[in-house]
Amino acid sequence: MPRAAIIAAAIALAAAISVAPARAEPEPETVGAVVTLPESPAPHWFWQSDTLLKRTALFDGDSGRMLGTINSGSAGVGFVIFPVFSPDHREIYIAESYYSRGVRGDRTDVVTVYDGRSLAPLAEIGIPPRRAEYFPGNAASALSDDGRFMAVFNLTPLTSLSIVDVKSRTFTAEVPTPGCSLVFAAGPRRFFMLCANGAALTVSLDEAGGAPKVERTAPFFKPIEDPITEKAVRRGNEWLFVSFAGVIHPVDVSGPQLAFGEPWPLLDDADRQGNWRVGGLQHLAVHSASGRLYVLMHQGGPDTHKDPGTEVWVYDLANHRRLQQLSVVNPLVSFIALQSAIDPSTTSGSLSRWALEKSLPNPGVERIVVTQDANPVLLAGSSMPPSITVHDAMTGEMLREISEPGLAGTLMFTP
Amino acid sequence: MPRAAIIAAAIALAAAISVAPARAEPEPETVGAVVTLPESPAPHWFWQSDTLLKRTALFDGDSGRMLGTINSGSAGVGFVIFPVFSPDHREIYIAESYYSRGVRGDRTDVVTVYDGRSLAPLAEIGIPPRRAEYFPGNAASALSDDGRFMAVFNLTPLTSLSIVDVKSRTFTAEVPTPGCSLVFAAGPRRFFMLCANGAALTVSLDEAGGAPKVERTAPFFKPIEDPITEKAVRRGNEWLFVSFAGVIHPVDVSGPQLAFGEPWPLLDDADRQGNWRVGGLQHLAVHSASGRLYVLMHQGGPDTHKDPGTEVWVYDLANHRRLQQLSVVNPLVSFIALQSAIDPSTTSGSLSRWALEKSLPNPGVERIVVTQDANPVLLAGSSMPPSITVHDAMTGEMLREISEPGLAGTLMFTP
Amino acid sequence: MTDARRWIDRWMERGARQLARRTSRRSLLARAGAIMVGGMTLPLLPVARAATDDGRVPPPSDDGLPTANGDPTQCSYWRHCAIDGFLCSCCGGTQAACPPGTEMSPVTWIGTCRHPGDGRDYIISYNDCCGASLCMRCKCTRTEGERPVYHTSKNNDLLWCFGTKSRAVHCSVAVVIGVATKPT
Amino acid sequence: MTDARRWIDRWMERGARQLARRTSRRSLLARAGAIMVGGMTLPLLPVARAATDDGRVPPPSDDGLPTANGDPTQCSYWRHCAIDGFLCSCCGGTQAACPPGTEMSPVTWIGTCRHPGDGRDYIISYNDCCGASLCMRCKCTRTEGERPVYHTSKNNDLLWCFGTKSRAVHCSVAVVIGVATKPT
Repeated sequence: MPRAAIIAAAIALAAAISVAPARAEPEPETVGAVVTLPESPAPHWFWQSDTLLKRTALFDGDSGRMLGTINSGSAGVGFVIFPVFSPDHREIYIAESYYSRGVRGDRTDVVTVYDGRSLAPLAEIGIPPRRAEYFPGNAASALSDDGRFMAVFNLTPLTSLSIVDVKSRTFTAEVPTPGCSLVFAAGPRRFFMLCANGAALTVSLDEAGGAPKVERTAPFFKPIEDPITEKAVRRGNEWLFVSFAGVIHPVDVSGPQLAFGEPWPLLDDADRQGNWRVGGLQHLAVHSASGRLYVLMHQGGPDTHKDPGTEVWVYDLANHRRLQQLSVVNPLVSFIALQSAIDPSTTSGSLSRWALEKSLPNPGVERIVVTQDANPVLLAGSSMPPSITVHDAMTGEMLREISEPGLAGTLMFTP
Repeated sequence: MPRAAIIAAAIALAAAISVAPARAEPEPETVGAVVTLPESPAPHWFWQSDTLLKRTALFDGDSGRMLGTINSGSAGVGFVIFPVFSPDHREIYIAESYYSRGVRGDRTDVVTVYDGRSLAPLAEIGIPPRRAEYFPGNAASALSDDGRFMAVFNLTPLTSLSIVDVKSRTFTAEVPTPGCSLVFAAGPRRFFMLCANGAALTVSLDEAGGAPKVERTAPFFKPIEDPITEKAVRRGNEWLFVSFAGVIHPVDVSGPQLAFGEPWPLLDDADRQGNWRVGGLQHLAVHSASGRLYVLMHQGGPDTHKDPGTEVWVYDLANHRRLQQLSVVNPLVSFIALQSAIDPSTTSGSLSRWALEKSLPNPGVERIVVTQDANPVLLAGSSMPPSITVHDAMTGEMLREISEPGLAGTLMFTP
Repeated sequence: MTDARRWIDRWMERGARQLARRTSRRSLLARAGAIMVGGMTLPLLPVARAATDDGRVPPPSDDGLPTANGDPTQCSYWRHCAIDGFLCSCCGGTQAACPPGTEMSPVTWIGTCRHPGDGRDYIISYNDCCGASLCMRCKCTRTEGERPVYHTSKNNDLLWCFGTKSRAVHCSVAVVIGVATKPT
Repeated sequence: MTDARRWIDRWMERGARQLARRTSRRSLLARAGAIMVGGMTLPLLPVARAATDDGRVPPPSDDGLPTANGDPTQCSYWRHCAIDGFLCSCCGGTQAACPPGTEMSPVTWIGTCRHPGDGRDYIISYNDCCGASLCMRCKCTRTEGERPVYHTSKNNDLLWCFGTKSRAVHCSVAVVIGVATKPT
């Protein structure tokens, strides 16, 4: 990103934040000043969790700046760093695990409540030390649609949900969920999970977050033939899952029972001929207002469902038509260019950039996310090398690159 | 390192370790097998601590293999990972710091006793939560020459030493050491420290590790004009310190009082003309038997005392003559070559290696250490990019490179 | 589909047998087994009975294999066909033993890999070595036959450090625990 | 030598003054001051008295400076002449303010840097922002006038998170706290 942009951003931010020193007419500085974030997030803010740095970091897609971090978990446990955001943006809830001696000793699991503006911990709610540990941790926690109850997925390998009332700051129940895993929000008092036989399990709570009612649906996907991934996205009352073979399975959570929509394919015969497959660690993104679905695609054999994607295919959810095929920026090039401070605005810079593009194979990106405003940006991320590129979500054009986004990016979130 | 070497090493190791599966006539394998290290370390074993991975890792300089790791500290605290080794190699002692919630909560400082063969924790000894935190942490702990008492350097910014009896597993005393920092062993019941006015402070203990006697020597170096670094090495009863200007200050710890030897310069006028300076994070190494002193050198201006070194200069301690000037392997080239699996034994491999050498500037290395056997190896390490190269300590010839040595190497140690 | 079913069935049985034999944590495993069944439409042999039978086979010799699939420090090593983690062979262990200071998890995920030498399919137990932070050497992610988290026994995203003192995962081994006989 | 002495002397006094004024931890600082003196051959003004005097000056304007030494996200920014750490300007803070969720340490190390605009030497207080793990962006190590750990007040190896709830260091700021007048 050109330095000018950073400075502009710095000034822009300076206006927004409480303690920024006025740059034009400097006045004496004081030791102790700490930045506070504005009341509500800017449209292009996003978070990225990092398994190695044990944190989730807030970035501004417009300036490329990192705005703050929240630490979670200790070196040995707490792989899954999955922040959920209160609807009013006042609070952030994160399920965390700690050992008293880093990788050993006594284990403690908690849900920590963080202030949305100061990012400081406000409260800590103890939960059973049974949180599921998996990578990268999609669908590990969920907040009920009214923002009151948080569900945390446990696996020991027995599976269950821990329910927390984030308003009263209390742990209300642990719900055994035999054979079913992960957790998705499905109304003010309901969550659902995916089961190994292709069914869904709904968990309904009473007003106090207790008396859990557990119901198993009929199977709605084929777990052996063509399993769906847990890397789903939600648009309004509809969750969208994708299968290994690229079939979308919609799940409507508006009614008293889950309603399973007609599955539809992302791929035609030509695509399948070309061995195009869905892959990556966070391979679906949706822009609710425009009804655009973004899918991370690569060319590979069967069972390459974790392979990074070299293209993002965009679909219109209204008619299931493919609108665009966007190729992703080579994260290796982005990484090297930023590290060696190659300035694409100069002739030599654009030349060496071009040379890098030509010489380095594109390993692809692992995750995508889209912001929900009227002029959304598409964020594409890679862990090795660490890279995040910001794109116009409508045209796919790259707007900027974010340098040093972390060491081991796992999941991205929009507040 | 060529794969053949690894396999050879694997077989070699298989012979050494208890549970290695015989490769020639396979027999049924069992779940649960864990490798145990041999009674005593091999001559070219060394440890490297890593601030980001919160561990110290054992490597074999002959095979390039990593043999095991010990975790220490939590994400927020415990920067200094400084293992000390019992003379009989049975135990390893590490001062560690932990927070109950990673980067926050209650702090606990301990000395943990690890088994030299299983690397498992044997005991934990509580110490005051005042350990000094600094980077990379040279001279942070010391073990008395008889292996009984461990001293841990505290800074809050008040300075003191915590004394631990590692045999009885007890904390025996905290000794205030006003104005003096760091810690070096100086006999069975004595340690010394460096003071801001250029003096040394000796701390003597009774048989129980208590009743500390604290004495301040006369200044032996000029802290403002030409300060010495804390990155000293020990040969027998003599500690060797080097100053910013490259003057060696010997300190003899054999007598009842510390004896300060005649300082002698590493640099002649020509060297100074060429702006050669001592630099890096671990810039001295010594091979006791041959009396060879290794110094990490770079060309730079005043106050570049932390700049990485591009050459290792070797001196004969008998006559203070410079024996060799070895240039270090470019860590960037080593990193890229290993990551992209460039095999120098092939024509194309050696060609691309040559191309990398020519095209990439050498950032230099940050640390060196030498083994103490009759055929010693010199280890040269860099953090960014992570790299360790193994050299014949007599000729400087590179014997092998160690891939993926960690993320943020800080200090290297020989057991 | 039916075939696939039978495969899964067979793997899970063998997996359960091995696990039962290798660990004293019967109760944990009984429950684990039960839970896996909970979500499946097929029964799993009672762990107690399975534990009495012995199906151990020696691993095939890797002598003479090319480096690519004969070197346990390579991601392409034949046993690694469904591994996801850091290879213990690069972390102070071997393809079948944990590094010093770690503890092998008795619970595991199961895969089947073909040996390039004798062409037979072997059942591989991918056990995690636990009690230390990530090894960060020789990362290897292979997903042949791998299934999402809800299909627990076939998933390699999970940290499989269960029934160990610490849940911290360091690296993964690939232990040969049986031969997969073709469906008749 | 004598000159240098006087410089140190002056910096330390000013440093102590600022610190005293900026913090309520008088006792801690008194001891800190004492300790620094402990090893030095020169006296330090009693913190209590120092605290009554006010030497605050506005920082010089960076307008019109080239990016190299006018951009706080650059290691080469003029205030960073003796910094060692991650630049808070890259971590959600500014050159003088900590990022959200962190706490600025009241204790600090002191350097002096020349402003390329007005050519004057300013006294810079390098405070650590504490309570989060390493920022890992914009690492910057500059050692002009820096001294080893035993010379505590001039050392930047130390994590300067003292008197804060957590000793975890995240990034470092460079606050202008005074002007260094040339020795007369």
